[in-house]
Amino acid sequence: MELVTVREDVWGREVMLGVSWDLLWVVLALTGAAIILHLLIMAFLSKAPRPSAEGAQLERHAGIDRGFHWIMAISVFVLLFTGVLPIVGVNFDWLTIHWVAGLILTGTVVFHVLRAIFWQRPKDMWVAGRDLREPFDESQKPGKYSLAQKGMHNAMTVLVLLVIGTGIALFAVMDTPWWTRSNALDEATLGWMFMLHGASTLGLIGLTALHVYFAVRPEKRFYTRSMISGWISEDEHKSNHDPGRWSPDQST
Amino acid sequence: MAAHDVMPDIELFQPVTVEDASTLAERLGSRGWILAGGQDTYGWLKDRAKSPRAMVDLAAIEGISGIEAVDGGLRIGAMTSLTTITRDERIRADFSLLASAAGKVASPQIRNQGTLGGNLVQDTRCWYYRRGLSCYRAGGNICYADSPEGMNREHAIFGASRCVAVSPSDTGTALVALDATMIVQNGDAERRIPAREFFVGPAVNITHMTVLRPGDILTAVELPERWAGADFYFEKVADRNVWDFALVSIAGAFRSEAGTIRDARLVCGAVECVPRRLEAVEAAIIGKPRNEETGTAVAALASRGAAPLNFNHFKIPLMENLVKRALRA
Amino acid sequence: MNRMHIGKDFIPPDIHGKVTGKAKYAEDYAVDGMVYARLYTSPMPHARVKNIDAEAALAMEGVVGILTADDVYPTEAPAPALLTNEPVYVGDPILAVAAVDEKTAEDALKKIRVDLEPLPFVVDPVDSLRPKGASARLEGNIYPREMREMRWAGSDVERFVSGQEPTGPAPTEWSYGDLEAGFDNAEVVLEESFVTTGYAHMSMEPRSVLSYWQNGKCHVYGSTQSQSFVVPFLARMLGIEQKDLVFIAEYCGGGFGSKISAYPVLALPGYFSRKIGRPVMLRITREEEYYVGSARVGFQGWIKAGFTKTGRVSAVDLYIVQDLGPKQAGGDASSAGGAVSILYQPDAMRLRDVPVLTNTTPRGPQRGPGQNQIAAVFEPMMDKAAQALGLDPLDMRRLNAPDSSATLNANQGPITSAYMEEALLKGAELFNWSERIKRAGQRNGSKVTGVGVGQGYHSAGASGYDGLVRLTPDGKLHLHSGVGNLGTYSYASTTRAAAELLKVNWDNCVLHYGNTEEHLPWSSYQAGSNTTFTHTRANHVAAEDLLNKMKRIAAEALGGDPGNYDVADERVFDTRNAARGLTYAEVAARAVSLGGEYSGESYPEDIHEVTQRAVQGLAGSGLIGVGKDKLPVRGTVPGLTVGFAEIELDLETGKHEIIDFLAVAECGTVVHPQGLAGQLRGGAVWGIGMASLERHVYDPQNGLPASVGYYQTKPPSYLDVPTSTEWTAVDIADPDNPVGARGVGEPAMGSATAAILCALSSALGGHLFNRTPVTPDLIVNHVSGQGQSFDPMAINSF
Amino acid sequence: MTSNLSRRRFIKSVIASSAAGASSAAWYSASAEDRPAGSVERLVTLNINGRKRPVDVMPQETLAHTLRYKLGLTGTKLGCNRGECGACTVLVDSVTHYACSMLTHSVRGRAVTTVEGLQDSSGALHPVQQAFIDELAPQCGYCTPGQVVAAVALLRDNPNPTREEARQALSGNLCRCGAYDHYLNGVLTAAKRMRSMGQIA
Repeated sequence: MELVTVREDVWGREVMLGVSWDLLWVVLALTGAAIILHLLIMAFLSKAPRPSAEGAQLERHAGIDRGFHWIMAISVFVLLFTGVLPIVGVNFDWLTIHWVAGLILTGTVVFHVLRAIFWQRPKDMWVAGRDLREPFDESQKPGKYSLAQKGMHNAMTVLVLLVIGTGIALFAVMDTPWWTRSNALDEATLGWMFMLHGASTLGLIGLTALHVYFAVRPEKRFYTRSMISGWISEDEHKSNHDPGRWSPDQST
Repeated sequence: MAAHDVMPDIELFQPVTVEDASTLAERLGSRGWILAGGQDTYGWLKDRAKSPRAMVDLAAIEGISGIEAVDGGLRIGAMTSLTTITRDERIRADFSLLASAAGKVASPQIRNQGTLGGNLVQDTRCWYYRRGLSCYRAGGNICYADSPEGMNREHAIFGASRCVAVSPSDTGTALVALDATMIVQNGDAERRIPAREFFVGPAVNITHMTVLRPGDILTAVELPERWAGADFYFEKVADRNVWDFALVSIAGAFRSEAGTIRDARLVCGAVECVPRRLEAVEAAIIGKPRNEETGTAVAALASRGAAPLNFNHFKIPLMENLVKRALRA
Repeated sequence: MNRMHIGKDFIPPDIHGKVTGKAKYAEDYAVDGMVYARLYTSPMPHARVKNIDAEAALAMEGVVGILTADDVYPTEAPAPALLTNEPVYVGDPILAVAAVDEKTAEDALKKIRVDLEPLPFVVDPVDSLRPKGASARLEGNIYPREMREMRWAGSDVERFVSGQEPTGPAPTEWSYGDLEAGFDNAEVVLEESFVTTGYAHMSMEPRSVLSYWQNGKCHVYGSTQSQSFVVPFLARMLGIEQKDLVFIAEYCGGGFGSKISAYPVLALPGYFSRKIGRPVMLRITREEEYYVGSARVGFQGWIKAGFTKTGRVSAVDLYIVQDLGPKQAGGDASSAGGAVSILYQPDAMRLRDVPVLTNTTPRGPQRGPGQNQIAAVFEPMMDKAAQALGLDPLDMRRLNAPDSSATLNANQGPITSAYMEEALLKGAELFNWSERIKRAGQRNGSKVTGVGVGQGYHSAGASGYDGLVRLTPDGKLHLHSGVGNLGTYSYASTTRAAAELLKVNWDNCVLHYGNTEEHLPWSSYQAGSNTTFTHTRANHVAAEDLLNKMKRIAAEALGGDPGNYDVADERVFDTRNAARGLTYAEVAARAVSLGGEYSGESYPEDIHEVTQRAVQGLAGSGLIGVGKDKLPVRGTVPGLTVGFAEIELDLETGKHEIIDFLAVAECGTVVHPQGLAGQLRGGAVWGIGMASLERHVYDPQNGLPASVGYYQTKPPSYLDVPTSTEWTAVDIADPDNPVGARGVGEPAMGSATAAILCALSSALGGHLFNRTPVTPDLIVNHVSGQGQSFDPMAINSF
Repeated sequence: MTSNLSRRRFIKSVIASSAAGASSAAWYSASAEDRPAGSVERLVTLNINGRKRPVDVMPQETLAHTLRYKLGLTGTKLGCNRGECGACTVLVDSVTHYACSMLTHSVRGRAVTTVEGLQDSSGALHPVQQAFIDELAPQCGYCTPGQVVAAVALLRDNPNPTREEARQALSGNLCRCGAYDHYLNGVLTAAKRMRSMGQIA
């Protein structure tokens, strides 16, 4: 099975067409396997007592960030479905929805990046040396974000930036209300764009699946709640985080 | 590269039942090719621009050719030759629109061999695509025709979505105007698809011009009574009067009462990837007499929303003129 | 004058095979052990072959071998190459592969890897002339008889594309008379820019070729317009002596200028067969015929013409950028100038010509090369001038019509004879011009009537070629014709000049043609409408030689002076006593016994080596009449035609219908009425194609051709031409031809193109598109008042 | 046959074919003993010009290919091999078809007439052929066999065609020389002669 599909250009030379969509099934299989594996492991591990949600509520996510997260989540899902369904044979008028959602995603991402750099602490997401000890050392508790969360976030960041970047480049070969398509990109470059766009899409499919899986896991569900209502309880904070590295205020 | 010309190795099946044909086609999937009259097939194969592994020839199947009356309308087998259609008394009497359209297809020999089904499902004539280039329609990710200096005189002015190819079928235009129903069989299951939904544009499916999928066999077309014996108009404007595809064609069906139009269909060919119904015009002429004035008054509605390419903005006045003529006649 | 053959119809010997399907064209032959070649053609408009990997292909079962540029004769740009390592257009043959059947050969082509390096390319001459324009070939971008680089200043290009008087330098130029004075004397001065797209010949028979080697001789079955004329060139291509070439071209499925002499692929199977030791059949496909089959030279130009108060053409300033395609071509511009100089007899004229190479189909002569393009441009201008001067378009042409005192070209040389006014008047009467012209512009619903008259010219005759006739003891007159069988039947009709002089019944004539082994004399090329004039002369000369020899033989046998003898009823007899004489059979028998020059053991030195070989081959078989045409000819031999057209143009669809068409020939004495009718009507069909149908489209972004098949190039069909086409001829003898004949094949097209374009213009109130073809979209755009979608001077876009 | 049965046979044949490798011929032999519903035999007997002609026909073979290269009937010309010129026009059950654009396997059991089959048993020319000679209809002659066949078909349908009807009937035959007028004259001449012959008989 090829990783990329190849075709002939206008002069019969071989050029890359894009990622091979057979990989879609590989990605889905691998993700599924990973989830099943994790389910099994967790089933055998002795369950630690779950921290109570009672008590004071500490702010984890400001409303504006939660808003951003959910807008981004929706647009990513819209993009994945409008992009992938036609490939697997579900035909509908997808392109406009796809690029509009893409613009929304781009906007929110830009907003988030600016906010993270100037109004938040980007180093919250920085993977420091001691973070790496988390998996092996019970006593090693994370600051605001666990190593897994940082990993997920940073991987997402890379893929989203990649898919957005290539997506924007591909606007050149599309008719939009603002301009008509041109052949600015030669066929080889176009192939690269589609390959990267497709590859990052495949990555996002896997990561999104895992992200959703963890979001609904019982021991992590309070994080999901915090992404909806903003707060975690003192108990949850104490048992999952190192107050020395992260001490949130009481949420109002 | 070569100017290929001989038929490549390909398997041939000549089943005698639709079920077998459907089964074969489904099994073969993208490696299969349904063969009707073959007039759009052999070029693809000889050019090696498409390389299926097997042809499923429908010619030997009984019951999917010929014309029969069905409750006020007609049922025309998909394998009925275009010549038969142009000559059939019932069609000429009640649905002369289809006879006229079929009579304008290609050349006498092609009409003798070519079938209604084949004419409906034939592929587009975009010369870049026909050359075998891997454009959007061929599964690639580029359109050569809709490019800054693309030679796109014959291409679409409506409904383009990355691909700008147009529907080449003369009979398709007529059948949409006649509110025909396509009868499609898959295995033992039968689907009835309105002509208008039978054709799909690039926005929805950029590699296929119809809703047919592997295993689908177009077995017949039904003409409903609704338009039987109505007033019709068909005109095809092409560079040549033989062996040519429409630059723009128009099919009109009109029901008039007391000198005014009660119901109407106007459909243009070769302006979009599918036969284009001119609903705005249809709506505007209801209750008006079918004459020069009406035509002049509504013609502009026909081309509203047109997005011409480098070399085809002549299609705008041309289709407006054809609307005038359809209403004048 | 009461004639036996000239001016009468007859049944040419090859026609039976045509209607029964027994006629064998090159691809209809098959020989034992024959293998099939297929071509690998360039996917790029201009490239360099870096590597060819044919291993996988050669390893295939049934593949016999490949032929590349390294296996064939080398060529120097821009000469057409047989196979090339520098393809210069999409479709340029790079290599050929041979296999036991065509399918295997095509399968093999798919397995051959040709590594190509793209090079700069251009499909529009003007783009090549731009300051940073690309050159179609590494050696340069223009070809004024030698390859050079030439660019215009940006301002020159802008002026040209905006239709103003060109300021860009033109490498070739000729002129005569005082141009300024000419324009000063003019009442009306018109300036027009124009484009005539050069489109493919697309003969019905693709130029398939079969070759094999036998006893050291190369046998070639090909499709060419000419027969003997091909031999020296093909032998040179194959690198063999003429005597070692057996060339069979008994039938030719159409040429129209694209198969005049030996073209590269004609030699390909010969090379391939020599390399692999098997007979090789190369079947050319329709698409390949488009690629290697040649096309007309395209014109982008500007013209300024002055017309006096009375309607005389006082001065013409003509500037032409020629689209030569990527290879040798380009006589068209000066031919166009020549046509203007004779048809309108301007007091002063200048021609400037910029022959530019493009990476499009190779060009070559096509029916009236140059003359017919300019007919499409100048004739509508005549109408525009007539309108400005308030003259009738026909009178306008009569005023300028060439007669026998006419002169032409830069040197203002003389002509043999011309009766153009007679032609115009005869046509006008038959066509009822004075009534019809009143209908021009009449509206009937969405339709408008258009009426037009057009003129055509082509030089139509040469001299200095050989004739060869032979009388055999069975009393048969053998007519050896080196003329090719291109469909005009001139290979046969011209021999009738010999039968005429010798007063031999057609039933007693045996024709030899179409095969070098038939012992054929040296002949002119079957092109330029020249065969009728040239070979009635050559046959007459040979017949005269035979006649004199007969008289001498008779005098010797029966006494008296040869001058006393004459011929009748296939007898040579003493005019003083008709009873004393010999039958042709007896004369032939005596010639055989006499030997020497009588039976061809000896022959004049001045005959061509091809004819000498033919005579050697026939020596001893009868009485030989042979000779080189040294008859006087006082100047250029004009072939002239007039076309009259009435059309109905539908302003809403842009489509027009030709209601009536009349063609008038002014080609001296009519030799073969049916044949002439065929040429005039066929010319009309070609004229219709050029005026309104035939397309030649290239994508400037990638150099790909859009029109490679018939349904894309759009030659006229039955339903695109009038239901019937009328014709007539002036039929006044030309003094420099023994039977009074001149040629006419080519102008018949130009006059038709012109007549139809003039009719379209008259239907549109005098609007000139100054472009061919005028397709429905041009008309719809014009009528609807919206601009045309193409750049005004763009070529290869229609 | 029931579609289930045939479907099962089809599955077998697919297995056989994939085992048999790429070549179509191989697929054939492999699937020959248990072929899928409707797959065709290669050895067929054709009815050409009234004669039975046994011939080995590949599945993809066009009629023009069989006629020209297997039966030596080279009167049927290949002008374009795309159904765009008419030089390969033949009659199949008295109807004109482009031999380049139909499969030989689709004329099994049908009567094929080529230009070679138009002369009568004595070898006398068909009236259309004779008229084309008398009118000097052909020029280069390459399209002529197709024009002859199309004209013969027309006169069988319509012994007394108008010039316009003849023009329509022959419109699927291109003539690059532009001899259309002469062919139409020939058709009308032939029609007249055939009618008078008919009256005599």
